[in-house]
Amino acid sequence: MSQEYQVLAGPEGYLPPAAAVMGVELPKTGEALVEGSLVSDTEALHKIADKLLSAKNPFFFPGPLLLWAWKAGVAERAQAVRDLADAVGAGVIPMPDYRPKYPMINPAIEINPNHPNLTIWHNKIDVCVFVGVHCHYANIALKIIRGGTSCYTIALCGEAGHEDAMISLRDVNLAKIQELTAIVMDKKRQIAGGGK
Amino acid sequence: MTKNILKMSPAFADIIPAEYRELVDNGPYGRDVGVAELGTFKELLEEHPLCAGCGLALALRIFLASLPAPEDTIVVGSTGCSSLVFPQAAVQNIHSLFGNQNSVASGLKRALKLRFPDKDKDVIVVAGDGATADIGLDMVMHSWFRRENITTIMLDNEAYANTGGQESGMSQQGTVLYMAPKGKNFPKISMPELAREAGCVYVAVGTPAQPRKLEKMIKRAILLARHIGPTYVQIMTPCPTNYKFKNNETVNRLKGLEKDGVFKPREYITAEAQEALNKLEEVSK
Amino acid sequence: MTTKVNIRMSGLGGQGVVTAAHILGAAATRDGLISIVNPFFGAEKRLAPAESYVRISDEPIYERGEVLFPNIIMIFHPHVITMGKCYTMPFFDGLQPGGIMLINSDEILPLSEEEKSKLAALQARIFYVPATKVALEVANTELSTNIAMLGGLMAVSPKLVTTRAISESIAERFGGGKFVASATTAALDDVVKSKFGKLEQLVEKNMEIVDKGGQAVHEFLISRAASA
Amino acid sequence: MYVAIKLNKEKCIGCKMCIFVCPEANVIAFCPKSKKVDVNEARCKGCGLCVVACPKDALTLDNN
Amino acid sequence: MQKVVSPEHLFFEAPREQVFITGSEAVREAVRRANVDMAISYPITPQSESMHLVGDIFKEGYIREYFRGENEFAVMSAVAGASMGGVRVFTATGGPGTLRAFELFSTWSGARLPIVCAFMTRGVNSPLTIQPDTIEMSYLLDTGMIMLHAENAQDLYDYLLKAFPIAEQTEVHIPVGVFADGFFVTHTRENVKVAPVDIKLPPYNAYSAPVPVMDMENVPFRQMRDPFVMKSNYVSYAAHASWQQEVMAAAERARPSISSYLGGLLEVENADADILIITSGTAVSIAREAVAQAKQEGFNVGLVKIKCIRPFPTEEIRALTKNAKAVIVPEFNRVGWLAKEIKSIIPDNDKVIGAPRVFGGMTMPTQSILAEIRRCQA
Repeated sequence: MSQEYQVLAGPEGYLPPAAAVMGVELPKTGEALVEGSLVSDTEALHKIADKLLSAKNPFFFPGPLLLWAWKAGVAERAQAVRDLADAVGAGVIPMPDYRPKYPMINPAIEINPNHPNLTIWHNKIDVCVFVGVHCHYANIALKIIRGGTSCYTIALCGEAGHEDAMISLRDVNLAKIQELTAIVMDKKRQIAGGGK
Repeated sequence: MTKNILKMSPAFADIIPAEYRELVDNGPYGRDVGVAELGTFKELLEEHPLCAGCGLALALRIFLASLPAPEDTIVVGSTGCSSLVFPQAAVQNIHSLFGNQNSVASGLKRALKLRFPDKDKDVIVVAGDGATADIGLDMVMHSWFRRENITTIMLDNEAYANTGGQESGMSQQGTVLYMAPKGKNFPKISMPELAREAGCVYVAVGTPAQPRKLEKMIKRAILLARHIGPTYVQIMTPCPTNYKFKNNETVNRLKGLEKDGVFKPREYITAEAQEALNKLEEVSK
Repeated sequence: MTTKVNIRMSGLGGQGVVTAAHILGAAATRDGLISIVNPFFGAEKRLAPAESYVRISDEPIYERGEVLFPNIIMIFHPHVITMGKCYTMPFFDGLQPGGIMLINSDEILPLSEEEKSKLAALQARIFYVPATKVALEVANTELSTNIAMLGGLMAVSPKLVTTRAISESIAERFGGGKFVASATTAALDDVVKSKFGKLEQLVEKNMEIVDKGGQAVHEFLISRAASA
Repeated sequence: MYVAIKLNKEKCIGCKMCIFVCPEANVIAFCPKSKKVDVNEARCKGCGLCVVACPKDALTLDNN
Repeated sequence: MQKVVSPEHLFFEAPREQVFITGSEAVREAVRRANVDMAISYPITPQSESMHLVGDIFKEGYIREYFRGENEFAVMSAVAGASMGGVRVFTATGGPGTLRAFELFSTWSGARLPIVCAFMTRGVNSPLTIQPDTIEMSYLLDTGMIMLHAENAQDLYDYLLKAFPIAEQTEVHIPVGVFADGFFVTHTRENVKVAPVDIKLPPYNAYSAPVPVMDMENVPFRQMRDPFVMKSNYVSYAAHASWQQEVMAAAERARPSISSYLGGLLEVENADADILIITSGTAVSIAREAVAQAKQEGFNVGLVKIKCIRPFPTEEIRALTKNAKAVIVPEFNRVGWLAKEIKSIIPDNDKVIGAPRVFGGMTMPTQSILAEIRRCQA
């Protein structure tokens, strides 16, 4: 059963299982997960760049850990993520907190882990990036998205990563975000250079 | 001063939704605003699901406006109507279980004392009458016996409102409610007196019909809890839904109950607390 | 070849069966043997029945809990036998063939003929030791009954542990860090310590009790007739 | 039922009594310049407590 | 006075001294080296001695805060509050105390609190008993917490100390219950090897938690732990379901660290035997004696010691039992929860024998396991 479970874009079904329960293991340092399989960090960075650049409507979802400059270094990381989004040409919608929002959210301007699908549907997002979201809430949202939408999910995690995302990087820091941006810029140049 | 948790990362400042921006720009954090200034600053509370005319909601609004340091306040709640409000309040809040709020607060307060020995982190329990006087009474009282540095606030609507209006220990004798089909057959529990006997250094009974007075009680309770000892504030918060009165009558009902002597605002202060209070209120003048 | 000895100590709460087991087990460990020691699983109360168990072997021991099949049974109080103040009935229940019984009593206890014949069939050896009397004579406290019982045990089973290990264990038990069997035992410990002056004096006195206890042991021979 | 209070600004004297009795947050705002209140009708639940409290009948609730 | 060392050093590299102590004392020695911030106690036999001793090391300065709560429900609540406040906490209970506090255990898991709690298992009423019995574990199987079952005082010391780094990993961050059979372990004195007293685990880092710590120093400032997630918010049934799945996933993510710290979720002796005894806790010790005797009698018997009950070593047990002719599951409880667990995961489960079962405080004689072995062969 292990190895076989693929973490693919949905909609997977009414209540999809947690990938971890299906045998998908988190990557070790220097590794990453792509669709449930372990790959090197570098390979995953390229995969993320490709996914983002080929997306019709990619969006970044920065969470509270990035939106608020609550400790040293956060503002810089936030800027790097914004630069990455800009390099991709992606939109940015924040997840300011995790409360079950009453009476409703405005899906045009925010995303909430309890009903992330609303924001994805409303904005017709085909590839999204979670970053700066506490792991528990990211996982909840990632499963709901995989269950009910066809959105391709990417998680840039400062901790151990997320099996429930289609691509998951771990130990993401400022340098890694900048590395990803550089790869994106590189690929864009290649596309522009080789393009018609 | 504005704490870092309230500072927007410049890179994302343009996409922060308005309600958060207003909290940062015009909220009560780190500012000397209170009940008198209501209507002129962004309140900590957003739209909540409580009934129209809810006395408890009104009390919570006043409570949140009365916090001496919302930027360092953690509220511990309990199951009940109030726990439906706190997800929409911009202070950190723990809803653990029904009745265990004062135990959770004891652990939390001691943990925060360990982690932030030089800061006053206000741990405030806000729970209903069922949670405080019935299911959680032993834990409420033991937190007082242990002299925990926490404030306990009871929102007393004299019934289990969230579950549909059952009798509670705080209901008035004779009241017909669910589970008291023939009328409640024992008197309202004397929580303020119990609190005084159990070691609270400051006890107050207040009403949102007198918001400035209530604010003063809440502020005193929170400030005294920091270093002197446990404090207790009981707030009468009528429930139009379960007591079946018109939802525009909540405040008049409060005034009527007071006039009829059914409800008596009062304060108990220990000598030690009074001395501390004199100093505190001297400084603020 | 494994030489495993299972010991059951039966007495009344406050007589020190738990402490005796601890000292014996710790002594065995000092001698390089393996030991597992545990008390009976109940709420210990003064003068209520109490038991403890010691397993000693030169190989790893995994078994734990009540000793159901003892090689040695130590009876700390005559009432265990005469009044049935014991959780294990009859008092010699589970005794293995060739097993030893060591009884604290000033006088020979009136065992029934049936009991005698069962014990004879097991080829059991019965020893008496006036342990409480010895404790009172030497240390002026009945609380040292358990130490006298250990002295008796040393006399009837001299190869079990060394005298030196016993003396070191006594020193550690009463002199070292805080001992824990149960809260009630810890409270009694303080009483014992208050009876003696310095630690050296305590150990010295206790070793004297061990000696005197050993000397006071005498075997009760079950008559052949009883087993017929 | 869909009701929200209506404010007659002419009658408002800026006493803020309505603000002190409203169980909803951020519904009635006070404008220090004009010394009158503003109402966010979208957030009003129509309980009518402010109508009762207003000394000048500046607030009304249609169905009450 | 204590130096912080890596968990690996503390567990595997530091020299160890052998001491002759009870299981309760093993708890003290584990907590002494665990860099615990706060411990909260409440008495219940056979746990009380453990928390007395933790109190002693609080007095000695090894723990920063300690108090006695008013009942187990309150203690487990206070522990939850402390954990949400971002400190490392420890407590212990057992039997009726476990049941009194029960509502909290699933709450701890759901709230992602890395609390370490020792359970000194004991029978539950009625009738009243204070004797060893593992029935409470059956009730706790589905609370979401990680469950480690110690065989003896050595295990209890090791598992408790290892429970902290297992629990506190960001991707895990759920409670760990370390279970030891009351009296059989707590009140039994035996040899235990312990690390030097002058080293301890690294401190807990609250800001690596997968959920915000409640200190108003961490974002977001509007945060409720844990809110009602109800249908008043659109599709939030899915949020609740997803949340529960995430707690299950968290336990799954603990497998690698449990494996590396404990040397596997289970331990096997003579894996290819016709007859396998599979059990946990004190019953393992009794089974060891039975296996040794059975071998002398010429039986081909193996022993599987399950160290980790949650997450359950499902795949390992499936593989191990594939060729066995019989699986004997001795247990210290009436309901046979471990036998049920094993039966539920293997295809030919009619070969699982849920016996012997001993409870009410009775000791499991080696003979009772031998009798089952002989019956299998007959």
